[in-house]
Amino acid sequence: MLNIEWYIVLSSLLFATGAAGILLRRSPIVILLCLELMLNAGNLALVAFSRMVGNEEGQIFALIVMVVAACEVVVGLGLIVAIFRRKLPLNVDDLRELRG
Amino acid sequence: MTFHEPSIDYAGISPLIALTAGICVVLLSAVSPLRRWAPALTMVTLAAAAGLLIWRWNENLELVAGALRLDNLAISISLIAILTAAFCVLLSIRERAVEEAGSGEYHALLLGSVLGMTLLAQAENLVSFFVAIEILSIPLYVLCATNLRREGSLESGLKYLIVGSLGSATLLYGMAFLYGGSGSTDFAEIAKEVAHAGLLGDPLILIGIAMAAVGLAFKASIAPFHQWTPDVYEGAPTPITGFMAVATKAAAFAVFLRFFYVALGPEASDWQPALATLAAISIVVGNVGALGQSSLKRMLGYSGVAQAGYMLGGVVVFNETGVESLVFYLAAYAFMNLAAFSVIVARERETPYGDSIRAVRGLAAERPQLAWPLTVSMLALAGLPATAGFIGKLYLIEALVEGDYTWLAVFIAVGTMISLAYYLPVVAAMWMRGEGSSPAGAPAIAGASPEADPVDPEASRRWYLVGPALLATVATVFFGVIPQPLVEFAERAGSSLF
Amino acid sequence: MEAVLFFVSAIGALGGAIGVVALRNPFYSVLALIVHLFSLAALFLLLTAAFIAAAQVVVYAGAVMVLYVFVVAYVGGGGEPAWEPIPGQRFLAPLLAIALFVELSVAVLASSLLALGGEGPEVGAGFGNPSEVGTLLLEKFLLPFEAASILLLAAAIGAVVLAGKRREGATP
Amino acid sequence: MINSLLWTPLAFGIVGLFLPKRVVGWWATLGAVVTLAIAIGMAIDFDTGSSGLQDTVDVSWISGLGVDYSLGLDGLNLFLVLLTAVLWTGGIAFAAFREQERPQTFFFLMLVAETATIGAFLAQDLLLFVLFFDFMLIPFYFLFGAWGTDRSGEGGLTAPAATLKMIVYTLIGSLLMLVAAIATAIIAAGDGHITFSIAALQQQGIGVESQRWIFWFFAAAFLVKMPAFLLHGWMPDAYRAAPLPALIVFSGVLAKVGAYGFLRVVLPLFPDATVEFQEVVLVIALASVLYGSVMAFTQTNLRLIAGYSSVAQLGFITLGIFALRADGSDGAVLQMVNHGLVVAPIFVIVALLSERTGTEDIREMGGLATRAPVLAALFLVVAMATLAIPGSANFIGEFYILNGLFRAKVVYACIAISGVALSAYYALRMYQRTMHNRIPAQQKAGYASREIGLRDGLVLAPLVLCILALALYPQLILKRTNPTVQQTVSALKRGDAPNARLAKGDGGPHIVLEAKTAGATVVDLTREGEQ
Amino acid sequence: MSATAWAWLVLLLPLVGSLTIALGFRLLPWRVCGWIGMAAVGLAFACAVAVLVTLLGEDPEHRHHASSLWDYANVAGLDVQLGIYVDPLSTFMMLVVTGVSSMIHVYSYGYMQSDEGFRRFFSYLNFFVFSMLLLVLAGNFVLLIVGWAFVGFASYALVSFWYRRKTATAAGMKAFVINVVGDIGLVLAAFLIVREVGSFDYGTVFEQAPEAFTPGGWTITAVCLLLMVGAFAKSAQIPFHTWLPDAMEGPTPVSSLIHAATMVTAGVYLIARTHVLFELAPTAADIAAFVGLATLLIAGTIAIAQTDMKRVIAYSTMSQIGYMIMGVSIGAYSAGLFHLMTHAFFKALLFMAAGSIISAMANMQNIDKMSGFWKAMRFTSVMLLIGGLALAAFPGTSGFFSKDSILAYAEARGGMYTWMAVGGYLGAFLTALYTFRLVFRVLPGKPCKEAQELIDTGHLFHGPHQNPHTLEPEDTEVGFPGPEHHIAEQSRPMAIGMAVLGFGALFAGIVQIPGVTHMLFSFLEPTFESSPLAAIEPSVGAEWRGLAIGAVIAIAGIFASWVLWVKKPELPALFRERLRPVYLLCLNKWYFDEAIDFLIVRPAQAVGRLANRFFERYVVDGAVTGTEETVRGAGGVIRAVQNGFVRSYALLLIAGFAGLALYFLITSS
Repeated sequence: MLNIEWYIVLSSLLFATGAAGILLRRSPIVILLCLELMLNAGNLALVAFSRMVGNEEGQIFALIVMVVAACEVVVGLGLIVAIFRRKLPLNVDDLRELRG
Repeated sequence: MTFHEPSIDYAGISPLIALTAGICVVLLSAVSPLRRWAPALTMVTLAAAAGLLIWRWNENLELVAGALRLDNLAISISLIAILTAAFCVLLSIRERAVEEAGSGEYHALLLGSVLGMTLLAQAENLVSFFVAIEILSIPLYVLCATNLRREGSLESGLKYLIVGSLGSATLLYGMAFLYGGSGSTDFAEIAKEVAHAGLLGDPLILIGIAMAAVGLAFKASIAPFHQWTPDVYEGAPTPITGFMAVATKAAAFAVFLRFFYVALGPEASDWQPALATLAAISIVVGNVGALGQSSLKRMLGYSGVAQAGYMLGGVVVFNETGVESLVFYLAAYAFMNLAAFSVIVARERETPYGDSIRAVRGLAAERPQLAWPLTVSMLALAGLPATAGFIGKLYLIEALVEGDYTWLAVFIAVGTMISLAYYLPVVAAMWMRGEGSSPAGAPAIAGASPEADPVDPEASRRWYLVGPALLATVATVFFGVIPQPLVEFAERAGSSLF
Repeated sequence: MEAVLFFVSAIGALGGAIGVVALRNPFYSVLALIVHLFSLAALFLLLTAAFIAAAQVVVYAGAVMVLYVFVVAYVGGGGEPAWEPIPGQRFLAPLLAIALFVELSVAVLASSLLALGGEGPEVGAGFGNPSEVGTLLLEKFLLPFEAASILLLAAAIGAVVLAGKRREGATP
Repeated sequence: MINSLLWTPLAFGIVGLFLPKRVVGWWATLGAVVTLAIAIGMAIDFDTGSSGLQDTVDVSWISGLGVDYSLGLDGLNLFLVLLTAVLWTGGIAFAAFREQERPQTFFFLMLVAETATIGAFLAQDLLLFVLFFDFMLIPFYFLFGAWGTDRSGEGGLTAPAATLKMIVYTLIGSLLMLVAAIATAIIAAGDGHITFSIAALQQQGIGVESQRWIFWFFAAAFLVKMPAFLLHGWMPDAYRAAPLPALIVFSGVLAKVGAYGFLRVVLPLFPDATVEFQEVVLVIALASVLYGSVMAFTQTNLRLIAGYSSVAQLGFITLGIFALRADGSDGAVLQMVNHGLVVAPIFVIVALLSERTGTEDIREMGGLATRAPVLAALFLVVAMATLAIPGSANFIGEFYILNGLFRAKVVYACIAISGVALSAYYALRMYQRTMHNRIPAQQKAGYASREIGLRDGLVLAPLVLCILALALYPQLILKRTNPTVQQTVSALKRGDAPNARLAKGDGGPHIVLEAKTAGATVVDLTREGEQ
Repeated sequence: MSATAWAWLVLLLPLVGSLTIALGFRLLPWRVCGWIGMAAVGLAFACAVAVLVTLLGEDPEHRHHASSLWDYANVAGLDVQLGIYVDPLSTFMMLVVTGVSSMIHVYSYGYMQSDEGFRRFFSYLNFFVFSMLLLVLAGNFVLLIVGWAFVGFASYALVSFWYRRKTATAAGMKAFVINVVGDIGLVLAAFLIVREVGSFDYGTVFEQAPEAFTPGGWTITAVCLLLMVGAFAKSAQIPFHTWLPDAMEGPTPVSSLIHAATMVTAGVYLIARTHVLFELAPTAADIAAFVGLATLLIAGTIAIAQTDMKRVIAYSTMSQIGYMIMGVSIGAYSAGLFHLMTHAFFKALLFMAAGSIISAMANMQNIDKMSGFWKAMRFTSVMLLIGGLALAAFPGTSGFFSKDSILAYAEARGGMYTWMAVGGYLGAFLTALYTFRLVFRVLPGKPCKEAQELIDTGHLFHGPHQNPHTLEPEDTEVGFPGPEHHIAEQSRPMAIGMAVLGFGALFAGIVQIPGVTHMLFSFLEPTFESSPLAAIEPSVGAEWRGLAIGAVIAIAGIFASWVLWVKKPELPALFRERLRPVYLLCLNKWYFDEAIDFLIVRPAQAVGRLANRFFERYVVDGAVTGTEETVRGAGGVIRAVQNGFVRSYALLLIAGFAGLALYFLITSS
């Protein structure tokens, strides 16, 4: 079996990837996906740590995080639908009426 | 394996129960004939929760297997949040956003957010901390977007959601590291284990702290994690902005205190300088950014960043006075801001200028009942004497000097000075003639979107707008002249962490 | 053996993630995420977190992804313009991502926490199976558990408010 | 007693908010008069001999922060309070004789300002002092901004802009001072309970190191308020914008609070730093004297002439204080009162002149004395007092100041005294260009040399009488001030007591004898006269 | 009643008079005001006489009294009391001041009759007398300074009496500012004195000066030099004299009272009063003496070249005061004061006569335009002649004795002082020369048209109302000499005033004729008893030799001027051609005004301009606006960063985190 470090490093790699995605992609849907990536990276870290310290609290945490992720997705998608209904472009760069 | 049901102090969690029940009732009211009573029901819920909290005042107990701790700090912060919510309910009467979202849903979400704040203020465990922060945020994402007709509203919602989720993801990752370092999710345990495992100053832990700090700093809108603040404040429906500006900050700082003092206390010497730097940055960024803003909400957004910088000082010092001053300042801040937002709501509804500074020009002559509150709140935010704002600053500075952060105190002083340059023009616009009253570079109808035509020419006579405004004003002045009660309140709160 | 499994699923997870970020069409991104999630589940299994793995597959790959697919289908996954309106973004974003990764890994590798080097302690057979997790969930983490339900409720309301049918008089 | 003195104006002001337009002016005047009466009452039963505080109040205000509500009267602030009451009576009466827009608010703010100022003088708690010191500005912000004149037409600033400049500028100091004050208390307290009581802080004392920076934070606040050279940037615009009734009291009193602060706070609490930085402050003050005078005789706007002359005068006062000798500080206190008593009438006169000529520029004035001999005479008295002609109390003030400085630092004294000659020039110039010479060829519309009216006379004459009374008997102030000043200065632990040579001092025996007897009787007379 | 009580009365009366007139100016008719004024001063004179009598009643040793009303400013070791000091010296000054000024009041009553500002004039005049008396009676240095400044103020007020005249107000300003410079000198002197002696009181100071100061030390020298600054500024000695000629802008009675008889001699009084100090600082005393000598010669030369009647007399005043200063500085106190008295008489008289003539000339003052007044105005001419003779020290007149007693003393003291005496005699020649230049221009010859009109019609010539110097039309609203003039021949008060002074000018010398009478000196004796210098007394023979020389010089001078301006009128022109530089030098008053303008006024103005145009705008304001701009600029930056792109917000957030993390990694152990 492998060292925990591997898992953590992998998770941080995933985390970074997700972050990069948020910074680079413009479709709100994809941005939500990238958020998922980051949360999952967190989850991986949590589960790995919980294995490392040998208690399941981390796993519980991961479970809760999944719920949270789901909620964010729901609200996010709701917003996207609302924006779509308003006939606004589905591109976060075009939503910049508020600035300065 | 056997299942031991955890001991639950129902008296302790009664406020949470009350709020939860309230959410359900209000929600149900939405689909029933008494839909129009939703605000009343919300007020009742808040009153009940507040009552129950006060009932628990001065007790310091652990709830539900160490997930929460109900102490004076938690109670005082929750009370501030609830008070703010109550104001928000009043200001929301006849707000377009409410019609859009549906009164029941709107208020249910509001209560949800309040519940999140109450939880957050009590959270003593990483998991409940994370859940609470999400319960706080997610309804807010929605509420910001509820004014569906205004593009700005949707935009603010989406921006808040994206950046906010990014923030919580960071927070989560940080928590993961802390959990990994300590093998526990309880604040107290973390502190103990970390020290025990000899991981003080270990990169793993420190990165964990950094990420957690980022997440919280984001919620408290501290620079450089503040950028959502002005946009969201401007885009969101004004009552919600008021609610966010005060309550979110309060809750965020509550957990800031608890998390950093209880869980990360041993590392204080590591995070103190970092947080101090952040505080200094936000003081500068917030005050400078607010200059020449023509949208009042936006200006208050930036000023909120600056104020957050001041308040962070209370965290930095890591002593009892710090906690006290922070609680005091939050309370004072609630009154000052709510007065301002009440006036802005009123003017938004009766003038075509939206929240532009134009909307308040010449207010002193035509609407003294609105001019005085806005004036007082501006002076208070600027920290001029005879207002709660002055005492608050005094308290903070005292804490800072005590904690050997005098240079940060000087920063606060300088920041306050700059802040005069955007608070006073608002006062000038109300009281003084001449173009000098409009700050430099104010566009024609800044901050007001096409839909912002007058919806209620009578707004400035509505009890539910003028009432809150005057109430908050009186409170601001009262606690500026007779601060002792509030000081004692803060002292009780402060004693609970030490 | 486990090492192989780890690398396979790791590559899967990473590939999925990169796919999400890189693919132009949101619909493909969703599919890539599904790949990512499944391989993540596998990793969870490797970490003896059976219940989490299951939840991952059911909740995510099941519910959430379906939701995504619907929405993408509804709003139509249009690609995005190639040019970057924000100066420096295209240059800074990857840089920061890399910096992030480096900093995190450094934190992990430089940590004096010995356990990181190990594979974790010996744990009972029941570790991570539904019953233990459930017990813990209902004992220590009762409150977060309940709170999570409230969170779901709030999210549901939110979704209704945002995406639900406009009631009369409020139509845009 | 002391409470009523402090709060009476505010009370009247609040009531005034709800009175009809016509009467509110008189109501406010009444308020000011009542305050004046109380002040005089307190001055009468002031115990001349003692150096300590009298009829003090001291109750805990914010016990959590160790802030007390403690007031007290002593030789330093007695006459400044009196001055405040007098000038405010004048200013408010002067305003009451004229149309004001939104009079309720106007007079409310005026009275608030009076309370704040008196508070600043009476406060014996460091933080209370700071609080009042900052609070003073707020009413003037509104008065200047909302009732001021817009100078953007003539290349100046709009009233709000000018006022904003003033506020930001003056608050720079004040806020730093707040930090410094708190630092003082905390450092002094050590581990003990924090207190802000000035007396207590003086007992505890703080280390030299911290004294250094704290000194400058306080000095900054006070020097800006005066204003001192290089820190006077806010003054010209603010003075040009200000409404004259407000300016009368502002220029007359507020500047003094800064100088007073040095005596009340800086000398007692930071003695070492004071001694260490004496020369620096002296240089600044000296620069203020010379620069203020030079500017005063190059200006053509009456307000600015008066404004810059105040810069010079306050420079003298600072010199006196930082001679760090009893005579210097005695002179400084006396001079504070004197300057208040001359600059206020000057602004009254400026108002009257601009009413008659429709301008404030001396180049467009002249020859007004012919039709207005009484006004001219009053102005002449004021002008002479301004240039501190020997025989005026101002002379005695400057004489004491310069003598103190002469003993402490001869060179500074010799340079500073040239300011006297300059003052003679600008004061006389101001008088001549307006009252004498020919009526200008091209006059503004409605240029009329009218005699001063009875109502304005009622404002101006008493002030001038005060000047004359003090000119006859400056000892009135010196006698009451000296004990406290002696105490303050001796706390600086510097040698060469000011009256080292006094032993030699009392001429031939018969002189002394006659002096004592005659002196005593007359003192009593003046006492009555003052009641 | 004690001497001091009388003295207080002397002091009080003019003040009361002044205030009564000032306060009652709307109610009282002008005649009443005039009477009040004259009465006040007259009574003051009476009281002064009373003081004299009481003093004479006491034995010489105890003829000095001090009295104080109340503590004026007496804390922190500065003992300033409202006290007076009565001794023969102050009594003598009181008598001169009140005496002469009462006569001038009488004269003014006629002269100013038709002036708009009659009341104002008398109020000022009374105030001046009060101030002058305060000056001479003051019991300590501070009060002396007060009096010193008050006379300065009175002089200012009276010089710019016709304040619609720019020239008048300018002159007033000049007089005042220069006098303030003098005051500063006194103030600094006072500081030094109180530092060394610990008191301002005359009694104490003079008693303790000898041990408080080291004789000849720099301190005492400094004290005396500073006192001299005050004295010179007041007595118009070089280089502080430039205000005096301009001060002639005032009405003629003012010139005669303040700028001839009394105020300008205050410097002499001061030196006499503080002779104790001066004797401790011989260097300073000698400097003073030299300045006096220089002034008397330079002023004499200037006087010869001037054509403005009043200015000629003004310069002669300067030179006469030069004599006195020289006298009191070298120790001839009584002699100096003696000359002060006689000079008061004849110089006041000269001005009165001049005033009368100027009236007749319709306010023209240029002596080139005058002639033949002997026929037109006999009385005035006689008075002018008397004054001239006394001034020129014609044998027998008062000036003859007083001037020579100074020079005799100088001679008697020997050493370099002998040369001073020589200089004095040279000055005497000049005096005679310019005096009679004036007389011969004005009196003899064919009457000018103004005089002619007076002779023919008995009416005065009415010219255009114009300023004699700038020739701009007068603004007669506040009055000025005219609209209707008055001359001694037609106005009894003027005649009375002149007659009395004329008598004095002729016969005042008899109080002190060498070897015959010794009244004045013996009266002043007690004041100077302590002084070794005062003990020096020229022998009677020496005195008479001096008198003889003086007489010769005076007559020679008069003869010379007769030759120059009557016998051969072409000669002066010839001199002007030959000695052009010298002439220009004298005509332009040795360019003192220009020098001061160049050295002080212009630099001051330049500094002012610099401060205004550059410093205020770019440094003081620049600092403010600079910071403001910087802050606003920073605000611009922040608003630019707030570009509305949510992704860049996320970028900043992550960047912030990266930075924070970096910090922590670095600090981590």
